[in-house]
Amino acid sequence: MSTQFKVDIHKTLRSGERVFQLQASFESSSQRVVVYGSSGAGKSQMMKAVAGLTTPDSGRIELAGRCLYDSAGGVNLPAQQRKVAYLFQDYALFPHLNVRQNIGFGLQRGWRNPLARVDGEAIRYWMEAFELDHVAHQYPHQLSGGQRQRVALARALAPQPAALLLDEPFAALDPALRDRMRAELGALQRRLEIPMLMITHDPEDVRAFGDHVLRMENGSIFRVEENAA
Amino acid sequence: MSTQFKVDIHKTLRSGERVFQLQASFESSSQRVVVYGSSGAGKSQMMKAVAGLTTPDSGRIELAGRCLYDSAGGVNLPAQQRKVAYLFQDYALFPHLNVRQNIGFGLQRGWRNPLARVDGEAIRYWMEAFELDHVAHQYPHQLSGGQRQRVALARALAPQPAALLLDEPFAALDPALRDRMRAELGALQRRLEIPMLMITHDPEDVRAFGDHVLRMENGSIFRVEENAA
Amino acid sequence: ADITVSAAASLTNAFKEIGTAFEKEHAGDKVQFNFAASDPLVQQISKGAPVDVFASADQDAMDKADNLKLLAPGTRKNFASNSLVLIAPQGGKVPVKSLADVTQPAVARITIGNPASVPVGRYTKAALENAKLWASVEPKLILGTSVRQCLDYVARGEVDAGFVYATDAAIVKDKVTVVATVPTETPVTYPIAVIAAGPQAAAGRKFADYVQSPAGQAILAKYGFGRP
Amino acid sequence: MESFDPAWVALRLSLKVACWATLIDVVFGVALGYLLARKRFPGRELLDAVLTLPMVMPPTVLGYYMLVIIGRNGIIGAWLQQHFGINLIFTWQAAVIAAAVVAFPLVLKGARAAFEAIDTQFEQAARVLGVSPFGVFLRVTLPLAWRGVLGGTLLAFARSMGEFGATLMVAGSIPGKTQTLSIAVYEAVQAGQDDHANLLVIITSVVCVTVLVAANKLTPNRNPQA
Amino acid sequence: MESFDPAWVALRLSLKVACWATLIDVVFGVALGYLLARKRFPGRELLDAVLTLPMVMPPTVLGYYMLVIIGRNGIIGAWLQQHFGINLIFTWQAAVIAAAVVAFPLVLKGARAAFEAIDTQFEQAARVLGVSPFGVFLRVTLPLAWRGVLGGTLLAFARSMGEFGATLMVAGSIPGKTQTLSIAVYEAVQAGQDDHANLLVIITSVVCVTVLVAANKLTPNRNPQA
Ligand SMILES: Nc1ncnc2c1ncn2[C@@H]1O[C@H](COP(=O)(O)OP(=O)(O)OP(=O)(O)O)[C@@H](O)[C@H]1O
Ligand SMILES: Nc1ncnc2c1ncn2[C@@H]1O[C@H](COP(=O)(O)OP(=O)(O)OP(=O)(O)O)[C@@H](O)[C@H]1O
Ligand code: MOO
Ligand SMILES: [Mg+2]
Ligand SMILES: [Mg+2]
Repeated sequence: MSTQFKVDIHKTLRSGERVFQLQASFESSSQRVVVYGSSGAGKSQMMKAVAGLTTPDSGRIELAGRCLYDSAGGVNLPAQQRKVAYLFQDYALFPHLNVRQNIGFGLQRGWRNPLARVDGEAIRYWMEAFELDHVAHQYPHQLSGGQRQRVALARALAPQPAALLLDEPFAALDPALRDRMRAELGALQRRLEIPMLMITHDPEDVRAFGDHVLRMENGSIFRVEENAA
Repeated sequence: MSTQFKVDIHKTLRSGERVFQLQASFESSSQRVVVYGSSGAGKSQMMKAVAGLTTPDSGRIELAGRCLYDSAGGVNLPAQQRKVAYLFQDYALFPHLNVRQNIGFGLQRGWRNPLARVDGEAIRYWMEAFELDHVAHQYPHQLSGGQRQRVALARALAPQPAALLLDEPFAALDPALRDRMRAELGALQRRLEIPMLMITHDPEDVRAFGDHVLRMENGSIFRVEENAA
Repeated sequence: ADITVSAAASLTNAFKEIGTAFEKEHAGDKVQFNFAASDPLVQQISKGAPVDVFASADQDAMDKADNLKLLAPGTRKNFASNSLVLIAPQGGKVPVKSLADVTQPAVARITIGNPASVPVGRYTKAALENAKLWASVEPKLILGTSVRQCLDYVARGEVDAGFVYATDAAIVKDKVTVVATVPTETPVTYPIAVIAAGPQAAAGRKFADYVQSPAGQAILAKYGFGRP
Repeated sequence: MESFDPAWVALRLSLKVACWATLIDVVFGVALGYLLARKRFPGRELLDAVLTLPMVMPPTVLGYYMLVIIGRNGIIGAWLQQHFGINLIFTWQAAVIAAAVVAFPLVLKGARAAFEAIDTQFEQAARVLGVSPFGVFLRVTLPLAWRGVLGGTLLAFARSMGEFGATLMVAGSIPGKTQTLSIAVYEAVQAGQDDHANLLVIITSVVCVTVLVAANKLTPNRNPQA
Repeated sequence: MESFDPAWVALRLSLKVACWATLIDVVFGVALGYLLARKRFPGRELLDAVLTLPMVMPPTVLGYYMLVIIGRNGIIGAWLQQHFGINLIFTWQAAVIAAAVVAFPLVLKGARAAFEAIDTQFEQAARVLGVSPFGVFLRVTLPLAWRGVLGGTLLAFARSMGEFGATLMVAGSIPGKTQTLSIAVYEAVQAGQDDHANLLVIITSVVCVTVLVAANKLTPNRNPQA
């Protein structure tokens, strides 16, 4: 298989006197890459850079052959053109929209939000797959932690993205639900055949999705284990 | 040991047509009680009622012999008098205060917030125990997910509470850090000898803290397993 | 003593100079002026404003004060007169040569003070009615809430003609032309009176007298006011 | 009541002027408020302060300067006259301009504060979902800032209804044409017609309270966290 | 420049009046804004609308009614006179009252919108930590609402500096005693002293822009999420 991920970025984060150096560099021909590493290692920051939510100081990002960012070449695709599904570690659900509307948000182009009773195949599909039917019209502040996480995941996956960037996607779920969602996500990825980068602390996730496993420590990618792909 | 927890509450949550019935009832003489159960089962809602953040429709809550709420007797202690450490599932860190100030928040009485350079034994202790020294002056939006969770936990524990109510306290942490923090928390609980109620999806947590294990399903406490205490 | 004088806005420039002259002659006395339109001045005094002397731009306002029993008996005197003039912008496109010209269709907009609330408007309305011009002028009117507003409109060429006091026209000699002096039925006279409840009524009397003295009259004349 | 009919005409005029002025202010106030809240550029706070100046000036003085600008011989006024044959002075459109200028800072400040209070993470989430910048603004930013923008808008509406100093100067006070309700109130008070003034004040109050209450009730809090 | 000295006196008076008026408005505006944002009671929106009415009234008219109330024979005026021998008319304190009344809705609306935008979860977190309700307000609610409150406060300050209609009515226009800068500007325009008026306008603008810029710069965004 061709190169799926090619990331080599550098960014300095400053806060007062503290300096955090993000220096992430890896390449992979696996479509399923898992990142783990201790808290504060820079996993989320790296993923934000891939999604286009922060701009690195320098470097290059390539996803499935598409160049998203290249400081040398002056390329910096805006986030809305990168077509990635990004699952925020803290969900970032739209507080003014209900579950349906949140899931349908990326499906609707233009200047209007989906209506409160919005419907459609994709919305129905994801609500069922992630067991959200009964909370369809609830607002984020009326959801449990795990429900929020599932809505955020459904919202990210619904618009048929070209890549998946998932920041601890199952952290708030109970083990049984985790299993079911893992299966669902795995099937989706195989169906779409798109690259997937997942941050996780769960060994089960590593087992299920870690064709290629990265460990991040202190801003750098430390060890790379290529599993049997 | 005497009764540590005595909870028997009822509350109806409505959102449009959907009705969620919380009907949580359990009693325990263990100081360490763990609650697990599927997403949306009502675990967080029950814990919020114990902390005094929501008021049940009816029932009674007793913690280590103190009556916090009794609809029949007209007792409803306000949250600030319940002296519990409450860890919010989504942290609720004060966005306008840095890590030091967040941890010191409950230590300082009166009408002023701790200064940005606030110091003190308790703050130092918790920053070290939870490995937060290097981010001491950073604001919540400058923290990683796991750092946020640790700050929230430190903030809850610092004021020497009379009970611990922890909603998935280690969900965002890597396994190694989880282990260290579990040890720290376990030691604290033993030192203070206070009741602790923990919501978790992690079997390790159940093993470490589940002297008494509750399973919650669909608003009710379903099964009660009393481990060897 | 500190004497507080409430005076009609059109007296502003003249009274400020009289005040300075008065203070020079009466060491120890200070004059504080409160300028506004005449009617609000009466309202303020009737609601307890600590005023010693009231100078109004027309008899109506002073009558109101009199009816409210605000005046010290016997102190009301006319101290100056003014005349109503028709003015036009200098170099205006529409030539206004005489009072009769205001009926011409080319003269599309005429400004006067609002007769309901501005003394100069009352004089104008009466004068135009007298001259049988009111009916043809009325549809063209732009009503100002102060004589100064009317003056501005004319000076900036926003209107083709306007009616103001001669003293006002004198302020902007370079921008407006005085077309005609308009005869008024009742003469435009300014009354002054001492306020009965004024905290410095005695000193107020001195000031009222000074306004009517030759020195005061000379200053008023300088600003275009006539003798009462 | 004989004074009722002209009051009705003045009220309709006032509402027309206030609605137009508010509309103009919302368009520009929201756009500039967003700019001030989100873009960093030199002179940002200076621009904010300068745009607040209409609040600081006595309206009459503002009206005087507006006369200088949009009057028949004013910079813009002369140009409009020459090229389009438009004369703004003494028209209801001039009243709209006056009210819009005076009330502008209200929308601006309300919008800026509201935009600043939004967590930018929601906008980021919308961008990754492929929504264009303007779509993000309309679908996420504006709804979340809604209460603050509404507060400023209602203030601007109220201020426009109450404006008379600047309006009087540029629009004159022509009954039935440019005499708004607040000018009528002002003149009634000036003329000592207390009964008439009281009647007009009551009309103004009832109408404005109704509009303000309705606006608040019809636009619920769209940021339902409480 | 001979006109500079009195202008200096008027400026100092204006600043004094505006500061006091703003202070009063902040205290009451923040308290009532909080009430309107957080407590549900019948007539809530009505109260909000009624408190916005000072915006809707022409200031002169407002001044007239204030004269009626705090005048010697007015309800409050008579009481003050009788018990304390205080006569407010023509004092700078009257100017403060006038400015405070006119500018009040600005702080109220700004504060209400800001309080409504806050996620109540932060207040809950503070309560569980044992902080008293008033402590929660001072340590969490107010800092998070800060930008909105500040926006309203700056508007109120600006409006107070610019107030002249109501002020003229209750405080008069006595140079050195109650003649504020904006009244002086107004009178200069009325008296046709355009040069003097321009000078005063420039002074007003420079001072206000300085104050507004300084206030914005000195109070950084305390809700640093961007
Ligand atoms: N805006 C910022 N300014 C300065 N430092 C920041 C900022 N945001 C994050 N950091 C720091 O960057 C480091 C990496 O953060 P990141 O969120 O990528 O960690 P992570 O690997 O995702 O950790 P976790 O597993 O806890 O979520 C952290 O130490 C954090 O304190
Ligand atoms: N404000 C509300 N209004 C209506 N329903 C609500 C509200 N808040 C929560 N709920 C519902 O109550 C149920 C219980 O929520 P709770 O947060 O207690 O779940 P939980 O057991 O903590 O789940 P998780 O493990 O996902 O955090 C959920 O189904 C949720 O949709
Ligand atoms: O009292 Mo005046 O000066 O005609 O308005
Ligand atoms: Mg992270
Ligand atoms: Mg929960």
